[in-house]
Amino acid sequence: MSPELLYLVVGATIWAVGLGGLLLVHHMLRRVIAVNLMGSGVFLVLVALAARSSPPDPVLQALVVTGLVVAISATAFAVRLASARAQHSSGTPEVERPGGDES
Amino acid sequence: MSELLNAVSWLALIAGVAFFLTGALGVLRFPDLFCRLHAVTKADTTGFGLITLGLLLRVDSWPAALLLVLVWLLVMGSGATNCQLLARYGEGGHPHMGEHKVRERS
Amino acid sequence: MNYALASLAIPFTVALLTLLLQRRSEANPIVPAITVLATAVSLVFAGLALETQAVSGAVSHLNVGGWDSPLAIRLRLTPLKALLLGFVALIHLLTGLYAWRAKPKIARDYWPLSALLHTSLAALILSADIFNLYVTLELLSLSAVALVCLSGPKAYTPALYYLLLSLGASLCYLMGVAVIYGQYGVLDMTVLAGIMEADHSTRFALLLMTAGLMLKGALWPLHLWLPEAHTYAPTPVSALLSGLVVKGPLFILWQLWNNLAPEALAREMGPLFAAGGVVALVSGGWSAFRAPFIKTLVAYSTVAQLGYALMGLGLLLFLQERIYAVALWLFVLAHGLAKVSMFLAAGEMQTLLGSKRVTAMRGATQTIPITMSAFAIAGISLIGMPPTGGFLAKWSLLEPLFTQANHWPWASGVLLGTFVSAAYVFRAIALGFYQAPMSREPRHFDRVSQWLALLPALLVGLMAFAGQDLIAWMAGVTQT
Amino acid sequence: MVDLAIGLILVALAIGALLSSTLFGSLTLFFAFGMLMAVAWARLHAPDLALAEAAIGAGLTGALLFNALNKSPPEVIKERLRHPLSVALVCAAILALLVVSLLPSLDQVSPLPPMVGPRMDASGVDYPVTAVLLNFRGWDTLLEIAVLLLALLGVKVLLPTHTPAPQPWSLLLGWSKTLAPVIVVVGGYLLWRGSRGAGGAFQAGALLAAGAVMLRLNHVLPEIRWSQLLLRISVLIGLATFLTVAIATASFGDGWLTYPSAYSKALILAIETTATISIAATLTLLVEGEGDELQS
Repeated sequence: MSPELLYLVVGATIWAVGLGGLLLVHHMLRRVIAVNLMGSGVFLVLVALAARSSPPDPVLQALVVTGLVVAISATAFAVRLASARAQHSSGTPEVERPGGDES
Repeated sequence: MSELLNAVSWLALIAGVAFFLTGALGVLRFPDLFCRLHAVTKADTTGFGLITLGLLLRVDSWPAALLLVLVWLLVMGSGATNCQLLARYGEGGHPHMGEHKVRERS
Repeated sequence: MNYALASLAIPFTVALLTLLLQRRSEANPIVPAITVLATAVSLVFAGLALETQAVSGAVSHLNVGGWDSPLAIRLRLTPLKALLLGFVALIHLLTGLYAWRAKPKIARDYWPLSALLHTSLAALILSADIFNLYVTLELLSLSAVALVCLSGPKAYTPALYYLLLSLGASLCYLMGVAVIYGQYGVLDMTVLAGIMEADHSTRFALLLMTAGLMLKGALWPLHLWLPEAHTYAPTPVSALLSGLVVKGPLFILWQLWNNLAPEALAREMGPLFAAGGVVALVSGGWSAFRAPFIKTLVAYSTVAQLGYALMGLGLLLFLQERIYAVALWLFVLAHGLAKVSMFLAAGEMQTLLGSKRVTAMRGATQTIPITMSAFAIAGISLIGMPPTGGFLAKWSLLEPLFTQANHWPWASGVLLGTFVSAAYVFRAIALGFYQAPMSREPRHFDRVSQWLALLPALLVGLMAFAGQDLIAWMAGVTQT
Repeated sequence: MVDLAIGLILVALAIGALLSSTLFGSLTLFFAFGMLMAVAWARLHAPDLALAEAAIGAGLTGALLFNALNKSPPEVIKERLRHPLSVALVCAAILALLVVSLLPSLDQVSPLPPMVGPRMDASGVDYPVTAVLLNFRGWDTLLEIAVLLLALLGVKVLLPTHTPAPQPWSLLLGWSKTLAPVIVVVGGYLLWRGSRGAGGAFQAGALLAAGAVMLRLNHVLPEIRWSQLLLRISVLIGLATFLTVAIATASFGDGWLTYPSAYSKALILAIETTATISIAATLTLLVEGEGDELQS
């Protein structure tokens, strides 16, 4: 049970948990958390792959640093949009309309 | 000589972990916010101090030791401030602190 | 290649410039002027790039940073990519001109955002590195969501759904990239195309990437976010969204399955795409037919029309004949122009007739003839009636199907789609020929913005006159 | 053994963050998830990422989410999750397929890492990750700073949301004032160390942003408005420098983003410092930007 394999499986699990959460959960902030979890899952898989070679693969680590900054900017925008929506739309409760939005 | 140092550092590390465990236990068991804060801050800070001491005995270069001490100072400072902050704003100040959950019909 | 990079860099620098420029008053036209000018110049450079590429027919590569190939990011310029760069610049020019003249003053933040949208599309088209495509996809969806938010709080809910779903989709795409990198250790598309085999992990990775791209491109099963986002967005933004933003992921999907995926996998995937296309045509058309508001009708028609693109892609993969690639890209061009004109016309109608509902179009031919003709010509092109570009695309899709007898189900699918799109377009156009309700106060409308709404429709009409040699030229362009 | 423990706790925190009964609970669990993630990166010999995750993932995301929790109305209706079993089954199936397709890649070796070694001296920096970030794959980094800017533009478009800022408390004021110089020094050190070891523009920028957010929360930060030219320049300077370098190398040099070997170290340093400034400014405005700080 090499550490890479373990973190690979853990990363895939967190990604799947995030995907399930994105489809299941109602509250907007929890959905943002779900998307963040998916991001962390993918990055964990990438870095587990990077740890295969003895000096860890710098290309993959650079990709994940790039991914992290993309994740923070997207999350920041989503969170600010969610709170702007909560404050400015006429106080609709935090459950989305029956129109549904999932695929 | 290094044998003794090794033993002492192991001792310090184990004590530190024990303190952390008691702190965690305190958070779970104590009834209200102030007791929990008390448990967390006291136990964890001492635990952290012991662990840093244990690591200091093992570290070989001076800059690493200085870094460790800097880390320890910063954690001590931020731990204490956070505790005071939580105590001040935690109790009545915040609707979201978990105690004031709006009645949810599930 | 330098022309293409110039066509990318100009809107980028102008976006930064307009952000830096702080204007005193709301109305002064420096920023719109600079942005529209920059789009025009970038269109010229894209035309030059197309001219050099199409003439030499060669594919030019550029390893960014001068490092050798699998390590560096490779930018690739084929005649088709140059054509798409020109198409993106043209659509931005048309919507920019309209946004500048539009009566409900567009917010000031529209200009830097639309320039950055233009940049992200150009970067997406040029790149040939699967991780770099992830970053450009993020750039694309963030700028699209920011543009949707321009029209105030009513657009926040659809924008938030759009953002969250497209973030989830990009992360599905990224997981596919992770699996492929794990398997082959290379991110460069041209290198990957050579060493990819049809084993199960490659298939799963490609499926993950396809799911992500289909959701971002609002292709049939994953399109639910599109109608609301496009309806609540300001008019020029919905034109950009429908005309361009959904085409970016479609382009990557085409590259993925056409150049990258091994033959066996592509042949497997073909019928799925084609079937999805037919269902998109019918279900999108049906919801467009029932839509009460003009903009929702046009948005659902986007979902429907993307069914054609999906069919073109599916048949290309399934039957491996070049003509379907021509049909696919002719369709993308014709649909882009027609959709932009239709959305601009719909926006004009909303402001001029004062109501969002389709029934308000009653007697539109008498009250606002130019906008109505723009809507009508664009509608005809969407259906695929002869004198428009839409017909060229549909004809190059249908003609090979007619020649082989055993493809009758696909041909009937296309005809069914034509029937449904005719239904929802004529439903709206017919209302225009009723007797206009009498109104006392004189109505004077701003002619210029109506003509600007008509301009893309005329361009689609012009495509028809190029006819056969346009198809032949496109066959050469989509060679690689 | 340690990795197994970290992995299990990570998955438990992830599930807890999604399904916990109160919103506050899920945010705290997610915050803990971020901290533990930083430990996981350290375990996987990725010091750069541990730094970035601690500063960005745990720090700024936590501040963002708790800030949003302030503004959003308490969670009123908590409907039963929609047909949870079927979605859970689908995700479990996808997970199984994913793990199965990931397994064979464990014994594959990627040709890229051995390529990085010999090119290090021509790259102008000594640390491979920074070399890849700013030289071998510089185009990714440029677009990614543009993504950051775009997020800020998106937030600028939104209507301002007024946050009930509590009165700053003397202890907090004192502590943040003593902490600020330490953060600036550590940030500068991280930036400089980027060319030789773990660190770089993003980690330094995120740290500085965290410091600025703390100062702004205590109203210590001077009044900043988007109409001030200095703020706009500090937000745009990173991207503008990178883009001018790209255009200059394309028109005068020998290719898009091909640094002339004599100046590559100086160019990379210039790009990294300006990127740090703009990342710090953008992240601060993203997390804490309010009203007229954003509206032009």
